[in-house]
Amino acid sequence: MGWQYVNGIVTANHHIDEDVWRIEIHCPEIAGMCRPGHFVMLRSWQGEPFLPRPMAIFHYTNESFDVVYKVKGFGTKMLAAAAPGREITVTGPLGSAVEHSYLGKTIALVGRGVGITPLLPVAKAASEEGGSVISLLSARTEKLLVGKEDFELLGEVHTQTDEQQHSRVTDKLERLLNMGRHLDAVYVSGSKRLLSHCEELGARFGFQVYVFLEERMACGIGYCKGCAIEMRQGSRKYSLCCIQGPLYRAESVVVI
Amino acid sequence: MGWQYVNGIVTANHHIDEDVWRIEIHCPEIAGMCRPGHFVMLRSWQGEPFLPRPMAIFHYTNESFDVVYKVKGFGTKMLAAAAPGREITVTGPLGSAVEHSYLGKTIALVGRGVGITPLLPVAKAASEEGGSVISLLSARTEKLLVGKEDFELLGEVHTQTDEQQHSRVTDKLERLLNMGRHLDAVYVSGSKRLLSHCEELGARFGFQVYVFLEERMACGIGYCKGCAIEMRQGSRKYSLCCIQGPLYRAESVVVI
Amino acid sequence: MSADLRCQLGRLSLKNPVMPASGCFDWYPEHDGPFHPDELGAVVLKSTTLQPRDGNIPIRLAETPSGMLNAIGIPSYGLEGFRTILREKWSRLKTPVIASISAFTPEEYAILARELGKEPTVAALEINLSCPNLEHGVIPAQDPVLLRECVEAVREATEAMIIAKLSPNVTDIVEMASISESAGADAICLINSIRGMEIDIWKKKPILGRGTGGLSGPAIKPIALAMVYEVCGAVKVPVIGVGGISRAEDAIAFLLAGASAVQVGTISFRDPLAMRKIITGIREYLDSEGYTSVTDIIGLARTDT
Amino acid sequence: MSADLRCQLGRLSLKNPVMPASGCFDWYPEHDGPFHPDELGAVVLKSTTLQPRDGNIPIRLAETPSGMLNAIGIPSYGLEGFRTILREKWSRLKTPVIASISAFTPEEYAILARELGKEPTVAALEINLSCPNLEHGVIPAQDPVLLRECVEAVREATEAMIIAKLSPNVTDIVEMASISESAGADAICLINSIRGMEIDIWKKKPILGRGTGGLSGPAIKPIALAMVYEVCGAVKVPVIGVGGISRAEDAIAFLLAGASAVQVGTISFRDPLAMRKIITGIREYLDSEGYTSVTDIIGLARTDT
Ligand SMILES: Cc1cc2nc3c(=O)[nH]c(=O)nc-3n(C[C@H](O)[C@H](O)[C@H](O)COP(=O)(O)OP(=O)(O)OC[C@H]3O[C@@H](n4cnc5c(N)ncnc54)[C@H](O)[C@@H]3O)c2cc1C
Ligand SMILES: Cc1cc2nc3c(=O)[nH]c(=O)nc-3n(C[C@H](O)[C@H](O)[C@H](O)COP(=O)(O)OP(=O)(O)OC[C@H]3O[C@@H](n4cnc5c(N)ncnc54)[C@H](O)[C@@H]3O)c2cc1C
Ligand SMILES: Cc1cc2nc3c(=O)[nH]c(=O)nc-3n(C[C@H](O)[C@H](O)[C@H](O)COP(=O)(O)O)c2cc1C
Ligand SMILES: Cc1cc2nc3c(=O)[nH]c(=O)nc-3n(C[C@H](O)[C@H](O)[C@H](O)COP(=O)(O)O)c2cc1C
Ligand code: FES
Ligand code: FES
Repeated sequence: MGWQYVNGIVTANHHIDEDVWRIEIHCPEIAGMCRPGHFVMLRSWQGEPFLPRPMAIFHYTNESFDVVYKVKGFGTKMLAAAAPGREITVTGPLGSAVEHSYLGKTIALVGRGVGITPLLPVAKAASEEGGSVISLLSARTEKLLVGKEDFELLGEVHTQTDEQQHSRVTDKLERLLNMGRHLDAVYVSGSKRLLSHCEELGARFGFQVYVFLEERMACGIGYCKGCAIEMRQGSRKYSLCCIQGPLYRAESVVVI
Repeated sequence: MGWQYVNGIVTANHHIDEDVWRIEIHCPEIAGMCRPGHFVMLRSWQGEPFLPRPMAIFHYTNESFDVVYKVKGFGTKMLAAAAPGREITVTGPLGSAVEHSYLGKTIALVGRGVGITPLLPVAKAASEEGGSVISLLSARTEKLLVGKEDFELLGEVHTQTDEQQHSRVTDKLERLLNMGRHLDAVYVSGSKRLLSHCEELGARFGFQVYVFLEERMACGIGYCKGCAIEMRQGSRKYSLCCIQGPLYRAESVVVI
Repeated sequence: MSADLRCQLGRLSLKNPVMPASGCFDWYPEHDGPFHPDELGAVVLKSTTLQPRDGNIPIRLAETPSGMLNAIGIPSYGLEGFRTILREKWSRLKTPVIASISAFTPEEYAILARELGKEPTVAALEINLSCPNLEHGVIPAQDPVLLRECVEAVREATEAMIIAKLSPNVTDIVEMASISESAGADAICLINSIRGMEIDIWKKKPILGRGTGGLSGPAIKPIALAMVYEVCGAVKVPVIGVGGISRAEDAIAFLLAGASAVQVGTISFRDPLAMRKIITGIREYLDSEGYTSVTDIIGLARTDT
Repeated sequence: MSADLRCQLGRLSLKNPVMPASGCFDWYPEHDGPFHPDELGAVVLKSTTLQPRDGNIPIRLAETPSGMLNAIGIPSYGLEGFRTILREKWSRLKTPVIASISAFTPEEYAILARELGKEPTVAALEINLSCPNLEHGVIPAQDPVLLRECVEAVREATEAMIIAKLSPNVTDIVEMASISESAGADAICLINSIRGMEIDIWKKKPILGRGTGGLSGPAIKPIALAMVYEVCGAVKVPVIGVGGISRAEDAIAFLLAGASAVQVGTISFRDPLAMRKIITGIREYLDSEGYTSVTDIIGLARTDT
């Protein structure tokens, strides 16, 4: 266990669509330790901006891992400028790995946009372990349904893009549930709106809802106490997203 | 007249020897206005370090100019990393152009290392105008006698490297003067030791000694008042190197 | 139609809220750059003293992370020399000219204010109460009693608009701003540079000839912004925000915090067109956010209004 | 032979002069990184309060040019919870452990000092007199009277070594250091983070949930260095330099200015191995400059010695 702080090498960095990119980083020290739920802190530049950026792991092998990211501000702009061959510092793997048992269980994965990222490792683990997986992916465009093909290899996939009719991808989930489909858990990421809907369905149909959360991070390793997530349950008001998260039971947290 | 602040494009950036590099920058707006004595402020990076770096102009055409620089700290390290094609901000041309009249005059140019840089435009101007030029160049290595071939096209050249016997390149000047050679002025750059010798010779043989000075600069355009050169003559104790300099009469300044 | 950048700084009408910080801009008509001072909301001149001064011994500059230290020490032509330059050079501008005065005693401040307040070219006087680089080391803006004396002396000496420029090196900036206001300042300007030092570890001595200097540039922006925010909540006179502004976003943040105008210093050394870009950027922001006048956004980020 | 990094901080013997700044380091034995705390000269713990505290509402962090703002607000397990962690976790370290205490009254400081001063794991107590992020907004290190009361209360409560950690947000840091010394502090630590603010210009409100926060990181290094330089010339007790140290060169500058040891904060967030690199870099500098002990360079850049 434990995390490392090492130099990786960018091996690919492709534009997917609109403001979304996918970067592949050769970094055996960290890739080899990755588990579902993990994230990394990345910095591919010198000088400004000052802090590294937290990013979920989308895909990993023993040698390398991939991150799908949206260009928002200065840091992700610098990331998009990192050409193959460039050194990039990586701290990871970070966060609490998802250690759920999926044998014989049915789970749904509900993701929107780059929020889809952390769901793929969960889908793979569930499928490998003998669970069944329903993926519900939503994005602005077809291309931004990142990893759609990968999810398709693992089970049933429903998608929804903003280019299509305006409904929620979780409406499909609701229909399946209404038709008597059983679910043990749903993992949601990247949309507050979809989360609310899942929580409603979870309460109605009796399954656990988990959510991947994001909060500003300086360190990612529990040093700074900055990444506070407000809790609805438990003895403490806040939880550190980088240590206890980024995955939480939806009912335990306040999502802003 | 006047200066500009524009983006140039790096068209070449070669290692010369040891820690010295030569960069060529395509920048017609500024190159077209350059005169001997001018310098530029360069910044080829984003973020850190904060300030641009002052650099003498070694060579200029109507389209582009060349700078020869020594990698010292973070700024010049970034400069050495600027690949051809890269944008580079340039403020210039800066400083007081050397407007001396060289017709029928004999001048000597005494330079050491990258200090040789600002002398070449002076040599060219003098030679074009019908003056004669003796160049005395000193450096650590043969390759660091930058522009030796250019100076040779313009007149007599004497060189000295640290690899050779240990004498001063100005000893040759002294011999020429002792042999009755007439000189109207000497321009010194890059060595305090050679400057002292020239001043001594100037006093003895009756010619004017000029010196290219350097001082830390924030702006290069007379805004900050930071580049103070201490004066030995005149009504004011300090002179601004970026506006009144970088060339001074040696007798007028205190060289530290 | 594009948003209106005109604004009011007390009794001064500005065509936009952007002006250079004192000591960070100059104009050499005979060696002019790409940038004409008349583009600016106003021009603030380098501080001047009563007697001529050489300024500090070099080294006067040191680079720091996202900023720099300076120990210029206010080289000055003295009152007479300055008046000549004012009449011969600065009188040629159309935009308001704000003269900055620095002094060692309330009496000196009063003389400078009385004399310069009479100059037709001078639209307002900025009182530099906060230079960190003078030899006696006393900064009026650090001492409640001295601060009041200096501002009052200036107030009595002139009818001109006076702007008190304060130091960040104080325990309570609101106290200092309130003293300035009650002593008669028509506006408050903050912050001046912050005391700092760099050491050359190879020479084993401070880099600056004077030891310490003033820190400026983006590094200090969050400090300046917090002080401007606080002071805007405590005084009624307009506040000019200064410190580390390097992009339109920064200038906008100061306006949202409550500043009526901004001054741009150090960034002009790196990018002489920075002020022009900031003016353009403010206009673009107003347009994209649907505001018709820059005055609409002043103080919008305040929770107390 | 390589230079000796051992040094003395008052009565504490350190194997090297580098320790984390309070609140900028932690250790999770069950999720350990590449870096073991025993490599450090000492370990300074996050400040603890008498009662348990949740800490501030998010957003707690904002990035700034060459630095960051934090408004963590000292989440704390309270005295009892802290004592348990001290005994179960920190007691496992071989390097000296310095506990940091934060409080709202001199009495609270005294209770914490009395109780924690008795803990065998606690090699020294750092008194955080300067947290800029507590709800009442009062910073003892900004008030000469309160500062003296707090330090005296701690001094009376314990025989343990006490280190007074001061705030840079004061007019006269030397005064505050001298008060701390005469009130019984065995060492002075400076600086804490500097009050600052960032504004989200699209949301039109401060980024931090609490409005203002503390600025730290390379941006503030020149400010910290100037204060350390000044204080080292005015007090007899050892001074710990902190503020923006991010490379060995920075740490060396603080030692040359007169600091007996240094603390490294924010840079560890970006580079968790920074402290190790700084320790190595100090040794390389000493070797290349021909010094045999780190104590040889303390104060070398001072002009007063
Ligand atoms: C655990 C975790 C996993 C994440 N995974 C992904 C991912 O797989 N793909 C992806 O595109 N994004 C992901 N994010 C969000 C991503 O970190 C931010 O979009 C990114 O930091 C923005 O940086 P910037 O410089 O472009 O933006 P700026 O707005 O310039 O950043 C300014 C500061 O705010 C922080 N910040 C801004 N937005 C966020 C945010 N949403 N969450 C946390 N910090 C933020 C930055 O880290 C930085 O410190 C994740 C965040 C967390 C906490
Ligand atoms: C008018 C003028 C012309 C110059 N021409 C040349 C040239 O043609 N070739 C060349 O190699 N060098 C030249 N220099 C010196 C060059 O500017 C410095 O070597 C360079 O700024 C060092 O930057 P750095 O980041 O590598 O070093 P650092 O030491 O990291 O720089 C730190 C700071 O100190 C300043 N500084 C450091 N050394 C000098 C210096 N000698 N002069 C002025 N500022 C300095 C830097 O500009 C910067 O602000 C010239 C300087 C001046 C003033
Ligand atoms: C080189 C330099 C010279 C300065 N000279 C003066 C001055 O003469 N009078 C004054 O009031 N402020 C002076 N200042 C302070 C600036 O006006 C401004 O308050 C400070 O630099 C912070 O703004 P900035 O970060 O945008 O530079 C000077 C600053 C610099 C960097
Ligand atoms: C996230 C964070 C939390 C901090 N918490 C504390 C604290 O609990 N107690 C304290 O005395 N100082 C605290 N500090 C201040 C640091 O110890 C240090 O004084 C300051 O950050 C300057 O050093 P730096 O620039 O190296 O970070 C904290 C700083 C940061 C950035
Ligand atoms: S990001 Fe620093 S504690 Fe979580
Ligand atoms: S470098 Fe700014 S005035 Fe000369």
